[in-house]
Amino acid sequence: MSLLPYLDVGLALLIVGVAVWIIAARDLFASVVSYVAYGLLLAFVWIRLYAPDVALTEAAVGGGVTGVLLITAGKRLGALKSIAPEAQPGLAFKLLIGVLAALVAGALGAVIMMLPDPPPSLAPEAAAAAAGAGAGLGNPITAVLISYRSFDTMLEKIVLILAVVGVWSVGTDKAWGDTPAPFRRPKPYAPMVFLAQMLAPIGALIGIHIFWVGANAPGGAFQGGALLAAMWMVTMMARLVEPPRVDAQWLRLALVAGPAVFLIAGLAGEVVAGSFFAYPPGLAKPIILVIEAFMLVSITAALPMLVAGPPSERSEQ
Amino acid sequence: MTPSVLAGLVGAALVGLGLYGLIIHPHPLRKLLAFNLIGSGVFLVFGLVARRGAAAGFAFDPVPQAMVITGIVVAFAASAVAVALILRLAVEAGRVTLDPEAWSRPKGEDAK
Amino acid sequence: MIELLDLFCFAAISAGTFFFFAGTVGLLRFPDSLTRMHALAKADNLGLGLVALGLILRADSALSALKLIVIWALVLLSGASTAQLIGRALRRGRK
Amino acid sequence: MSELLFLAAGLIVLTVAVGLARILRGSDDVERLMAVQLLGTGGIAALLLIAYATNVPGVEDVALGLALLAAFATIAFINLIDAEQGDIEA
Repeated sequence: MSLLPYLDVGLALLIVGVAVWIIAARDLFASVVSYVAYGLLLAFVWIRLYAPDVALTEAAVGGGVTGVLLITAGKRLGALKSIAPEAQPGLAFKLLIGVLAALVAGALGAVIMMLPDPPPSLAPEAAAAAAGAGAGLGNPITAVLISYRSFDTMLEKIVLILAVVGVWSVGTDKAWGDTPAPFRRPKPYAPMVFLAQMLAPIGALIGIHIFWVGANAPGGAFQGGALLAAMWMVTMMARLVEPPRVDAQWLRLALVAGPAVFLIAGLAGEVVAGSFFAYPPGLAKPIILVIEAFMLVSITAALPMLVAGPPSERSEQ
Repeated sequence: MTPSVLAGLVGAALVGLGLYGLIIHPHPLRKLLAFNLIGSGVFLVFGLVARRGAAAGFAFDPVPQAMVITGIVVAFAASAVAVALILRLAVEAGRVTLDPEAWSRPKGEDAK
Repeated sequence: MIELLDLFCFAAISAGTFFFFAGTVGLLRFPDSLTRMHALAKADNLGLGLVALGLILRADSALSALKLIVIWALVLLSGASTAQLIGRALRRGRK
Repeated sequence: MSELLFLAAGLIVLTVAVGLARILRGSDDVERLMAVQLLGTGGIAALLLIAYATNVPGVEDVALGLALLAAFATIAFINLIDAEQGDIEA
């Protein structure tokens, strides 16, 4: 008689409960804060699914960085007190949508109960990729990301850049080239400066450690980059470093470095190893390491820019 | 019922909840939260598929898990763009709404 | 010897669980925000600390054990500093 | 022994969830943030307990990440409040 099933069911109920609260809460900010808690609970489920890599990504990106993004948005929107209470949909409409949503969830649930047996799996191919082209990578997920499905990973980095471009382009013309707004404080505040000074070096160390062990253990450029990005944001919030102007050359170079290096390596594979994104055997590990290092730089640069939002003009004083 | 099937069912429930919230809520940020719920529900179903596909000496199929990692980052990027749009919309319109008629009414003269 | 270590692990984890329990009771029973924050700090600092201490004995390697200590230290640092920040925000909010 | 770890993890998640429910129903934004911090700490503890009992490798790194980000939301929130109110005393 094990306690584990009860724990799993309890956890599942808790997650669904928090999700219901996100949807049902009257207050906008309560809903946003619950979402941060929800991201944390999801990390748990991923541990139970034997996916520590995903748990780490969920904790860092899903819970941490997204949480700050949403809290910033929620607080700023909540400050707009002029909002008239919007017309809520009527009860009949809500009921109808409820039935529709329940049907969709039920259908999905039925599909889940009827998944094919034996389950299809790409694991053998991924294992081959880890042993072949991604030589020397003990972590199969890193092997998949960087070798077996390398094209996906590169395009995903390009999506990040496109998102940064999208966010920046929402700003006003007058503010173009200036720094993003949310990290500006009037004055440094001692306890926050202390916290940032203690946290940032340790955090940078941990971020690089997680990036480095990613070859063989849970971790990698995504997770390490997200932690480094979080630490950069903390130092900016404490006014230890100034946020960069969005037209700064080094910032743009850092943003593009990851996908650019990835693309060059991919094209070089066509010439050297005979196919696009093939790595020459023997050199695979160092090449992958270089690509990952530049991706780390790009992720670290992109995430804070996405959270900070478009550039906005400094108020003239 | 194994823990992974349970996680998959939680994913299905989250998709349903998110869909409901996405349609019901007039507030764009609430819609964004609901949309993220749908996303994470789908990721959990991927997690179930990955766990079921355990083979070749792994406790899981690494391909769906790697796709979820990519997905989480892309979902974050999309959320960031959405938040930027919502904030700009709020600044321009002076109120937070997706109601197209709000634009034709002058500021301050909100719906009764 | 093994039993002695297990006993220590058991004791530390039980004590840690107790402090989480105490933190929540404080959260439910205390009258205002500042005292509730005080209750939470117990869960943060002692609860997690004792659980980490109990698990150190079961860690696979010295590096894992070190990481457990760093986790505790990080939470101590953040807990203490954010208590300061939150306390100030609460005090200002009431003016 | 692992049953004991599950029991401890379950109790921690339960108490933390009760605290979370209590605070989320309240009306103070700062207290809501405190609740998330409590969930963060309890979450790290329960995560470590469960992972040690089920032998998932590399979980210390997940907990490290969570511990590192424990204060992140709070810092951002306090920063926003300060930016709104201006630094009157500081």
